Amino acid sequence: MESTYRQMGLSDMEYDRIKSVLGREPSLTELGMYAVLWSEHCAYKHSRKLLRTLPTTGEGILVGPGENAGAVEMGDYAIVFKIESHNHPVAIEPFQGAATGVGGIVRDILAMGARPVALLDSLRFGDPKEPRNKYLINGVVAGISAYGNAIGVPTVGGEVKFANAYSENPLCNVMCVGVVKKDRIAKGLARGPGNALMLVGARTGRDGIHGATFASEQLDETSEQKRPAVQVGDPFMEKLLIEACLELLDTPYVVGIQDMGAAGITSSVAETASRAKTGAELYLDNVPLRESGMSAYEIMLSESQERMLLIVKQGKEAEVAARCAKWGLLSAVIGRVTADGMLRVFHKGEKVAEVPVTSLTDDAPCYSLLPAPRPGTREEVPSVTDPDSTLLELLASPGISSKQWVYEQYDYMVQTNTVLRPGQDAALIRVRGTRGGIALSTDGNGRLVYLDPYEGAKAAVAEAARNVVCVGATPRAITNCLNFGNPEKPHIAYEFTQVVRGMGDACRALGTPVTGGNVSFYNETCGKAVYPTPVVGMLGVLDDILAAVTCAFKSEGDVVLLLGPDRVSFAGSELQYLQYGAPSGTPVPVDLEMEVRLQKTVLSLMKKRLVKSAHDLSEGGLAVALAECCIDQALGASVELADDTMPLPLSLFAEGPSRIIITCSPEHLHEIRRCCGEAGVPCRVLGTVVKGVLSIARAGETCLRVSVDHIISKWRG
Amino acid sequence: MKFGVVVFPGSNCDADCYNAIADIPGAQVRYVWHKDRDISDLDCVVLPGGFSYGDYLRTGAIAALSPVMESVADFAKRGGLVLGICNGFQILLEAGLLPGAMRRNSTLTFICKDVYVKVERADTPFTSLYRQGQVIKMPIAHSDGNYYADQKTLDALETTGRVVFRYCDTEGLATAEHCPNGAMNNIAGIINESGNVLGLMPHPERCSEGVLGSGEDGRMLLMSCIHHLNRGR
Amino acid sequence: MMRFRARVYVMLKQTVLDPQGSAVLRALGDLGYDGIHDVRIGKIVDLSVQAEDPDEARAKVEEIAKRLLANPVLEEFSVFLEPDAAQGV
Amino acid sequence: MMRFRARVYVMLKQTVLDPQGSAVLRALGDLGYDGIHDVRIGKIVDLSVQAEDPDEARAKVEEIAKRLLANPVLEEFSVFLEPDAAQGV
Ligand SMILES: Nc1ncnc2c1ncn2[C@@H]1O[C@H](COP(=O)(O)OP(=O)(O)O)[C@@H](O)[C@H]1O
Ligand SMILES: [Mg+2]
Repeated sequence: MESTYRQMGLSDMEYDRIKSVLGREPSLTELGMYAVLWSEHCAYKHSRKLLRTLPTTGEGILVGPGENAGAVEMGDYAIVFKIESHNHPVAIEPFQGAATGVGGIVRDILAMGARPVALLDSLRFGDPKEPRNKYLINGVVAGISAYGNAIGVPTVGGEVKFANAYSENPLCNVMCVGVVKKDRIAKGLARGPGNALMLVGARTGRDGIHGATFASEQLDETSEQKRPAVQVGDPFMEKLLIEACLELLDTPYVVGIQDMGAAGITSSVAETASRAKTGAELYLDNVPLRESGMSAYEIMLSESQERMLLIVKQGKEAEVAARCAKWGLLSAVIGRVTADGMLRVFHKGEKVAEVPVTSLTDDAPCYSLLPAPRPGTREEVPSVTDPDSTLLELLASPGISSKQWVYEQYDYMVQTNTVLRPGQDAALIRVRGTRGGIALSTDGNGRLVYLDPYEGAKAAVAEAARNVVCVGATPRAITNCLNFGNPEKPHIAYEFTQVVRGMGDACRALGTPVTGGNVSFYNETCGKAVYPTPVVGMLGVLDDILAAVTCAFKSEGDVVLLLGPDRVSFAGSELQYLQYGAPSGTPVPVDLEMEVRLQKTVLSLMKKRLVKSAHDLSEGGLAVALAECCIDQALGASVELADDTMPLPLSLFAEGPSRIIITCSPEHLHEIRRCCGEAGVPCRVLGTVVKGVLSIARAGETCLRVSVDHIISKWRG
Repeated sequence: MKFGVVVFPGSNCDADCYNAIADIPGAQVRYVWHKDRDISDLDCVVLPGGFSYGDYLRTGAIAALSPVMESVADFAKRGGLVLGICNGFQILLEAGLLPGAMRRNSTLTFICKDVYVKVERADTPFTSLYRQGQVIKMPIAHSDGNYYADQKTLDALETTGRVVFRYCDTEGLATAEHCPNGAMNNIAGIINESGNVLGLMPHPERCSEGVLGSGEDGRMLLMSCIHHLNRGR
Repeated sequence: MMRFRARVYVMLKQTVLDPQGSAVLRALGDLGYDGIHDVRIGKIVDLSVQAEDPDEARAKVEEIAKRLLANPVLEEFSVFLEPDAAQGV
Repeated sequence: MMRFRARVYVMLKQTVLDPQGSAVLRALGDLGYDGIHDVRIGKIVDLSVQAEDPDEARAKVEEIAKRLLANPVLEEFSVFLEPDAAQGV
């Protein structure tokens, strides 16, 4: 037994705990059930305590963490959204790993009764010039493309960033957004003893057994042998599931619904029964199987994709089966809800498991972290001899250059709601039945977080919110995916602790509660961890899609303004990374009060229709941001920097938070200045929009001058 | 003026087509389930884009054998208007209602972007509101739009003027460089001999509303159908 | 009734340019393999079929191949058959 | 140097789900074909390869199959070889 439970990833202490819950030795099936539900992936053993410190409630938050996804109110509708990682599967098989990552998060949204309306993908890879990384990148993008496109959910945004720290451990986080009438939100509840537990969708095979524990382990040489854990996605089946489940949720037959993600039948049944404070009986002989001779253990732990659990009113099973059949889907009654709080499993005439439901879902141990910071680094200062070529080099760098080669492979238009497509600061999709829309952005700069986890996490939230503001939307709530190394190591524990604290502080200040998310630990290979990478998925709301703003300069003669403070640094910047290959120094902290003032001010200027374009400053600093504004309409700008004491390279290429470039008609300049003055937001006129060239001067002397054509061709690559 | 939008398992532009049509004054529209055979109430059948049967085996191959396609073939024979968009075009090819076949894009990737196409024929029921030679913008979104036909078929298409849309640049020049997917002769859309069955890869329903950022050139195609049908009454 | 294993090969006609095959050829060049030519990619469909005898089985599979598995505009197919030893029905 | 025709069969491992095969199986059922089971779809890669002798040719093709044509995580392959009569080099 000892070697068995250890192989399943349980510690001696955890095993003792199971014995004391049951008052006896567990059967093999029971042991497997505890092993998956008590895995890091399912039980959040190392993160639970800290995650409880995040703000989760606020005006218009309909559903917070704990359900399958969070939900924010928008008129009569609920906007449902969540992000999830699929890092480990992607490292082993990029195409299928990414594809099944999309499938999984979509089913979470479906489990809320919502129609999935958008996907975003946040990706991190090592140097794209290395063949192995190239293979991973192409595979991941192709996998997302194949799955997302086929199910007819547009992939409207995301990010792709590169750093050596992700070379062995690529990150693949996928966010899904859904829309449902707010009085129709579905619940993952196994209500009503006697009601049927119906499994709908794919047959159950041996795939992914122990996927949940696998996701909680470090990758090492033996991961190769665990390869049968690789899952193949079937987007066609998923599309049928979406249509069938949405149709069924419109009937009175279905009282609860739950996706089958990690730990398959075990977790979906245990979670729904636990939430409803009921129990369940399962008859495994009824589960449609793909392979013969599967044991109870295998059936309970299978992670076969494209399956959903429906809790169906007793007596209505046939109606539900008929609807499923109409969509060409298998369905089966695999159990019943009971009242006694036990989960009993029968197979081949035998009772193979009998455990208290809540012991699976609530009794997993919770571990404290032992944080200790790592020593700081001395800032390496990049050298800039020729600003023109530095700008062009930055524009051509993989982190900044156009991502069209990625998003062109995604159907970002299907469903005909995409108002702002990939390429803007945030994507914007209309919510049918309203005049409004939702803006979406994912952000998380691992380099900054690595240098200062607390400030880096604040910066991630602030940037995500700023991106959403730049298209004219009010930030409302976030979902997040926390990608870290092994939390049992003190410095990783420190990073994690600080990130959660920073994220919480920023979310409180910005009024964007955390409605859900996902933690992915053990992103390490041979002891080398990824940068701590919290990915923030921001949801913003816009009342009138016709008022949306884009980042491109609009007309010659418009005034270019820089809003926000002046503090910048090279620590963690794109240019520093380009020249030194690693981040160093101390990034500029985010002044959250300033950030809030800036965002509120920009939104109020937009409401008055004074803003013709807006773009936030991020990687590459002021010069890159200006260049990015030139691209879409092929318009340039003539900019005069204030004659300050800051070294020129810093002014041009260093990075700092809370800064946005806007343009306006000259006649509105006065009003904008007045509003900014009143709000206490620094506002500087940089220059004017001109034809054909971006030029930057200081003290009357031109220090950078590049044609827009040149900018575009370098950036497009 | 009644349109029917066929729903195959895996169709995913069915609702988009439905909405774009319903937005046009005077147009009625309903869904048609792939197992239904009665389409006698319809004036125009739309086979929408998407991934019918997951694009498994070959795009459109399985859908082409569904019950509704027998009715669609009869309907077409009797002169009814049939419009196949993207996967719908692929289904028409597989069903033999239009000649040729689709191969994987020459890039081997899915491509989603706005492209320019030239209206080669403005005298069809689907294009009468365009100008002959007009260059319009429409989005494409597919992996298999690399049109193929043997030389004889291709010659026949060209000499009888059945190429209706051709990929081109903003000036209408149809060079290989402006062919996104490798399609022979830059073919983006063709019509059958009797001029009532059109298949095209670009998505008119995605450029029927300006707010979506791809212009409104596609709306004219849907309106042409209505115009044509109204004239027939 | 007996069960037969059938394997259907579906290849593009020689006259049809194969974009996937060309891409594989290019990739092989990039990987440094020389002396490779004429790469063409096709499909295999394996299936079990129940029938009274091999002739019936073959006829059934050929019909399926013609109707569904291969597109005559682009492709040609061939059918191979063997009795499924394991599973007489 | 001689030229050989090689044919590589790439099939999903038996334990791996084949969504395409399952969908084709369902479709065949809908079309009224019964008695069909276990549809699985794979790939054929045909290529010509130059080598001194059959052993070298086979080794070359096996390497290519391993590196590029098949994904060892999901698929398995087999290689068949014959001298390319038409084209001794
Ligand atoms: N993986 C991706 N999928 C979809 N869109 C992407 C992806 N990567 C980048 N984009 C899009 O490209 C644009 C630029 O991305 P990025 O440089 O990360 O923006 P920002 O710095 O403003 O956050 C954004 O509109 C983003 O949505
Ligand atoms: Mg941005």
